[in-house]
Amino acid sequence: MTRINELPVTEDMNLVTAVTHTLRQEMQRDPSVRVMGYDIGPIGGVFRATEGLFDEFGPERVIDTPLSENGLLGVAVGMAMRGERPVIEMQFLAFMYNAWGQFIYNLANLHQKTGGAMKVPLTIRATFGGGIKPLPFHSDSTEAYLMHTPGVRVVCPSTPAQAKGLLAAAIRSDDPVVFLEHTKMYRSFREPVPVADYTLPLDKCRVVQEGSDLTLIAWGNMLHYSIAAAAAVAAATHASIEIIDMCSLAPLDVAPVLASVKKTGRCVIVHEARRTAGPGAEISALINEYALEYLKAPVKRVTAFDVFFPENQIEDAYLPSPGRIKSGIEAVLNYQF
Amino acid sequence: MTRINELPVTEDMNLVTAVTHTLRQEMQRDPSVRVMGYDIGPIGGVFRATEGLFDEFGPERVIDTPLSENGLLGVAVGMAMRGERPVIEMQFLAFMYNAWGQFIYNLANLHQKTGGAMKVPLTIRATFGGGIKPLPFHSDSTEAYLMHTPGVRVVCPSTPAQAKGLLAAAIRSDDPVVFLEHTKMYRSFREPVPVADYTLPLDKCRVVQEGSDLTLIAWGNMLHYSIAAAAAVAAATHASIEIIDMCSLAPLDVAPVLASVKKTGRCVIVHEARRTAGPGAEISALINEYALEYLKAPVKRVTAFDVFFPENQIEDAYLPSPGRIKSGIEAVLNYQF
Amino acid sequence: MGEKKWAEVRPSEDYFRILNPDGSVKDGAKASVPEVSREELLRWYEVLVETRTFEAMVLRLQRRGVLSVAASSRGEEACGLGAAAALQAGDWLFPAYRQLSAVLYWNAPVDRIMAGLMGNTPEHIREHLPLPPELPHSVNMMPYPIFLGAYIPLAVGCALADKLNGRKHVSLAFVGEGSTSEGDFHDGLNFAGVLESPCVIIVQNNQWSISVPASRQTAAATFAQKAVAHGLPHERVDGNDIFAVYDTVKKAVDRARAGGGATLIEAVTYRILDHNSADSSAVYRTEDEAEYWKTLDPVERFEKYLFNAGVLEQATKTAIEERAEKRLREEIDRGRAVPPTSPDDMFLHHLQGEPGWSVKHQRDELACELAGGNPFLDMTGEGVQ
Amino acid sequence: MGEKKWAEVRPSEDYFRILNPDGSVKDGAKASVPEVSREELLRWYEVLVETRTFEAMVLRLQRRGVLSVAASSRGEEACGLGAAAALQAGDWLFPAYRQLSAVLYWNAPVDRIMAGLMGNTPEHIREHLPLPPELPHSVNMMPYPIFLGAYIPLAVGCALADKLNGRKHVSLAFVGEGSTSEGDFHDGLNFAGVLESPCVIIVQNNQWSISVPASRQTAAATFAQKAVAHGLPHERVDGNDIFAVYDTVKKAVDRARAGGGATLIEAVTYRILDHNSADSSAVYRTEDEAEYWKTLDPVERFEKYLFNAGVLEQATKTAIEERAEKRLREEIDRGRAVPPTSPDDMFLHHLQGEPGWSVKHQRDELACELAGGNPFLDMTGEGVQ
Ligand SMILES: Cc1ncc(C[n+]2csc(CCOP(=O)(O)OP(=O)(O)O)c2C)c(N)n1
Ligand SMILES: Cc1ncc(C[n+]2csc(CCOP(=O)(O)OP(=O)(O)O)c2C)c(N)n1
Ligand SMILES: [Mg+2]
Ligand SMILES: [Mg+2]
Repeated sequence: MTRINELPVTEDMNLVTAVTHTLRQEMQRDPSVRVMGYDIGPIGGVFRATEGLFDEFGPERVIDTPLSENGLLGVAVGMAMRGERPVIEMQFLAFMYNAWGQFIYNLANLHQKTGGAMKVPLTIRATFGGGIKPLPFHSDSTEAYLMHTPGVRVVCPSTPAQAKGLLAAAIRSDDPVVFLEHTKMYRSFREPVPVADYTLPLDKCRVVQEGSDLTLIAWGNMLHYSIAAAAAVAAATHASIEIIDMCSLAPLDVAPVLASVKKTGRCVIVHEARRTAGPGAEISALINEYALEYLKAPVKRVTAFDVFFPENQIEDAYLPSPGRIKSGIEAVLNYQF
Repeated sequence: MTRINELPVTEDMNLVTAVTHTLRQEMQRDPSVRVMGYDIGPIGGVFRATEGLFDEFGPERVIDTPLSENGLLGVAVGMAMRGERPVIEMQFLAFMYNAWGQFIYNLANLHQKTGGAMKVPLTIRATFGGGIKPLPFHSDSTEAYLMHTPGVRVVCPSTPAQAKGLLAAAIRSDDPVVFLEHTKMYRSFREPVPVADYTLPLDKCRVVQEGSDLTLIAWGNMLHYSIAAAAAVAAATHASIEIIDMCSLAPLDVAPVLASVKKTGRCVIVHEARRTAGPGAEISALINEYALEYLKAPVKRVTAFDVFFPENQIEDAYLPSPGRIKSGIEAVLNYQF
Repeated sequence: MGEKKWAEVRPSEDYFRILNPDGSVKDGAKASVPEVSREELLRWYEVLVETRTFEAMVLRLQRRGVLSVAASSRGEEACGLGAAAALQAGDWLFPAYRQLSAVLYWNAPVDRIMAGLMGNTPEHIREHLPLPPELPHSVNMMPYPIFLGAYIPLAVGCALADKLNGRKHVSLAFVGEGSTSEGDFHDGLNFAGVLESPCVIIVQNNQWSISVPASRQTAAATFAQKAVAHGLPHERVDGNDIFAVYDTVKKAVDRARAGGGATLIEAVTYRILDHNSADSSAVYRTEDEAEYWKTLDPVERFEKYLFNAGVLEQATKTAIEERAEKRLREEIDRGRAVPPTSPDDMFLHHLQGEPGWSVKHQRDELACELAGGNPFLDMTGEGVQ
Repeated sequence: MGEKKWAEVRPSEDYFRILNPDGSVKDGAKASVPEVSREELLRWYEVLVETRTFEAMVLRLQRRGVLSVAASSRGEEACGLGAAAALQAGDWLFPAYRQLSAVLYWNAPVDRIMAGLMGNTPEHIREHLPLPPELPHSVNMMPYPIFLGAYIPLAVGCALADKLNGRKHVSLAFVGEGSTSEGDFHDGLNFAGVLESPCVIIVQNNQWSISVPASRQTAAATFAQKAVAHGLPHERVDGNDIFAVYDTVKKAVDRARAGGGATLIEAVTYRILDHNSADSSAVYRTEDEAEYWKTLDPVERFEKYLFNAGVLEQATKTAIEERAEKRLREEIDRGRAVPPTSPDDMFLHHLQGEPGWSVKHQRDELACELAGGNPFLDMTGEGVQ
């Protein structure tokens, strides 16, 4: 694994340009990488993540398909089992509900069903997450459905440089990987991204900031809100907050979470997903099972609510804000048995 | 709500005959109740749950359909929004993955989308659960996918008399309800079921046995294994175990769980579903959030494992057994901080 | 898979047409010109004008940031209108998002549509723009689906419910040609065939599914022939010819009402503007294409016919345009005047009756947060303070 | 929806046939009798005998409780075999569960099949019944899918991968007529048409989908015509006539291999026995029906032809039957002799490389439990003891 900061030449990229850059680099590296989906050809995707690839690589490498998520996924699995490395774009994560049959039965299960004889080296790039006030079902964060499904890896980057390393690793992985791209983050900020080729581990979370009083867990856009909230709390109280970027959602990177909570004794989990049976439930349950003795306060989940993603007028009240996260941190921090 | 034991005339029924009996009674009571699905007509379902209904009610009340779960669900939602009360049979819960689009977008969301103007009084009867060694994907327990979805009720009976009351309530409910029927339990035992018409609440769990040392939570077939395991532990240790039948999975009936755990300080959750992001995660997280002060030991989840339901030869090792549950109880019972 | 840019293949004109692009009646089609009263013809014209006016206003508002995203049916208005006009009060209409003309024909409240575009909840809109729950003497109108094709099975079931209860209503659903690739489309058609559901499904083939051309959506020569897979009758019409659409849909609707089952109709048209306000079609298609299709414009065509037939004259036209402009402006203002939706609305109408412990608790959390409190201080489940 | 019991509608015999039920060549079909060597004809016959013998053995074993559920292809054997014989080594075969003859033709290891029916994991079977990973000079065979129709898109993608890499292989997939109602079927066909995938999809229409008759599965007159929805060529053949199946599939396979794209073929046949060992078809259909179809039996028909043509005689027939019986008995015994699968196998092959903390921990839990320990004593995550 290369250390990113040892790669000197960088370019400023935002999340979406980092994705395009990585797709291009991987396609140049390996002719079996093919980008597939509807609207990914000449238009370069509705978010322009595949912009320019059709012109550069042509229609056999950048395959615009009919409008069926289930057909797309099934056909791509058929290609993947023959050694191709399809990277399919799920225009919005919620549209994958239409492909849930192919997702479970073929994408996730084929390797196991064939006793390891067949592999499915396929990447699903799916946009997800709220904040841009689009249409209903264009903001779903239903990564919990994926996490409850064996046979598939799920990762979620929160910075452009991380996106590059994780996407390259996803494409090169022989496992199916769901790569979650947060729509709100596509153009929210830029950072220097090394131009050379590198990967990051698909199964390791990332300690963003060390601390001793509380463990704060988040991913995607919520990581940035969490960093802001933690800074606000720290400014007021001098609390030392450890922040974990849970970029590896499946398999969940459990050990660093347990180690951190054992050290801090307090934990807040932040996510955009609905709370009940959401990703935070699993993390909290694991802490309950394996770090209970160390807990100095209840583990709180700062999340969206158990309702469908609401209309634009009120989506701000649905999603966790830095303020809501701050409340969660303060409640847990101030708690005394 | 009628008290079951005030209804004097009973008949011995097993789970599948109780289901048939209830369907017949509800169909006689209300002409808008229609049974739909593939193989539910003349053959009466592959488990014979609709046996005799086609002859009694004819093809407009018992509607055999083409082989598409997604079509079945979508068409039935269209009927339900017009005041029909379709009861559809999902031959096996896992086949509903093919209907996940219709499930979320129409079944679960239509009421909310129309601001309450439309209702979806539809019941999905789905067989689920392991133990009968059938084919792959015929034993899935993926109720967690359902629990993470708003707008739908999920119930799971563990006895024939309970099945009658819950199924009648599901059919009469104006909400969509998934009614989970455990295949292993279909013919595993009989009990006297009141012949008169009654319903049971869809949103209340059931305290099967009171106790003061540990709270044991289970549903479906696992409830019976849990009762056996608790009896074995009690016989050896005189521990007093409270057993909760979590028959109302969505919305989860949280208050009695918290009350029980506050009383006992110890809790074991049992399910057939995979562990990660499974139903037990939510229950454990809620305890962590709202009853941490009372906990005398970690909350343990005694579950199946995070893998696809395995081949027949080894399914016994996959599913929680009374022995495995007993180990879980003992571990939590004997724990001292 | 050889071409570098998806060249638009001009769709075959082997379809039913009554009105030529210049507004004249096609040779031999005289007999087919539907018998429609002068009043009704003017009503149609008014709806076309209203549709075009309203969509242009909305696009302007979108550009000014008043609403987040807007789509237009420019050039396709005859499909929705011709089909909707073939329905009767009590029937069911399942539009997609390019059939504004269909719902305007049946008097859908524009102020409410506007409030919806502004991102208010339906509950909230109902409260602030009260109206009898069903429009009198109207069809029943569904909101459009976000999941493409997802309402096709619903329409089939909806019609079946009528049939099973001896009610003589018909359900009519629209779907874009792109959306015919979704499984829902085939599921719906197959069930409609087997269960003999009294419904009509219209594929509004506007040649594009965002950036994907119809020729890339299927290898079938027409979308109409997709009905063959399900044993259903099918028709293919010039979707820019309101008479052809009306006549064909009317026959299908009448047949369904008489117990003759479902029909699939392909209406051949063209999406003149971008997919929606977030799209820029210049990236993937040429101007020429739209220019060609503008010569087939359904509104101008019908207008010429009306002038020729002496139904419309300049003064009436101007009056209709002015009335439309005025009414729509008022409706839009009324829609925009609706106060913001309250966040608490998000908790409404997921379940009837009790929403359950967690939702109740979360609702209290949000109320607490909005009141400036800390919603996470409940450590015992006894309630948010 | 009027009838009280689903009357079986005898399917139209408007299909391609070469061999009459009595084994004679149909008038005018002489030219179509495929040119197949005497050896190959005997090989076909042997596979038919083996298929029937093995399935009968398995059903007996099921009844004795040796395995949990078994399905049979009796009366349908010509579909799988005729199609499989049209493939070449290196092609890809996607059978459903009624094409045992197809995989036996290509030398699928019967001992392994038996071990699979006994509920062992593939890893375990491979370990105990070692074999080169690919059969030499064979086609590539997929296991059959449990989710009906789910492999149709896979086959389309598999063939596409060959095409994109200039490999001249063809993928051939089977699906029951009931399974054509699933979205996967249409998705696969539509993508095959648009992407010009070199594949052949065969609908083995055996008239029943468990208890649902073909006439209730679709309102289309044939399953072949479902191809029209996707612009694909289609054929309909007598599925009990091995020559008709072979000839038709061969042409489709050759066309696909030559770059001519996909074909849909309906093979009309009949499920003589119950759906599987858990079914009792007497509940929903009459004996007469099966009796009628027995007169069209594909094996007897082919056998008669072989006798007439002087390819087969009684002594050879007996020898083939005895050899099949003996070989299959041995294979079955070998399959049954595989020791039980170890529970730990359930953790294998979900992901490559590290399975993650939770799976690792759970694997240790199970090992601990099986060793008689208490797997829940780890309260710190440091590991199960
Ligand atoms: C299930 C689903 N997949 C994808 C989308 C995203 N999407 C919205 S509109 C559209 C194109 C639809 O094309 P078509 O059906 O031809 O309708 P048109 O826009 O041309 O009227 C797409 C891909 C969606 N809303 N739902
Ligand atoms: C997605 C899915 N739905 C339902 C089933 C249950 N099932 C197994 S076989 C079968 C009937 C299939 O009929 P058909 O496709 O005609 O094949 P046949 O058995 O006649 O060969 C059904 C309903 C399944 N395995 N998968
Ligand atoms: Mg379109
Ligand atoms: Mg069949």
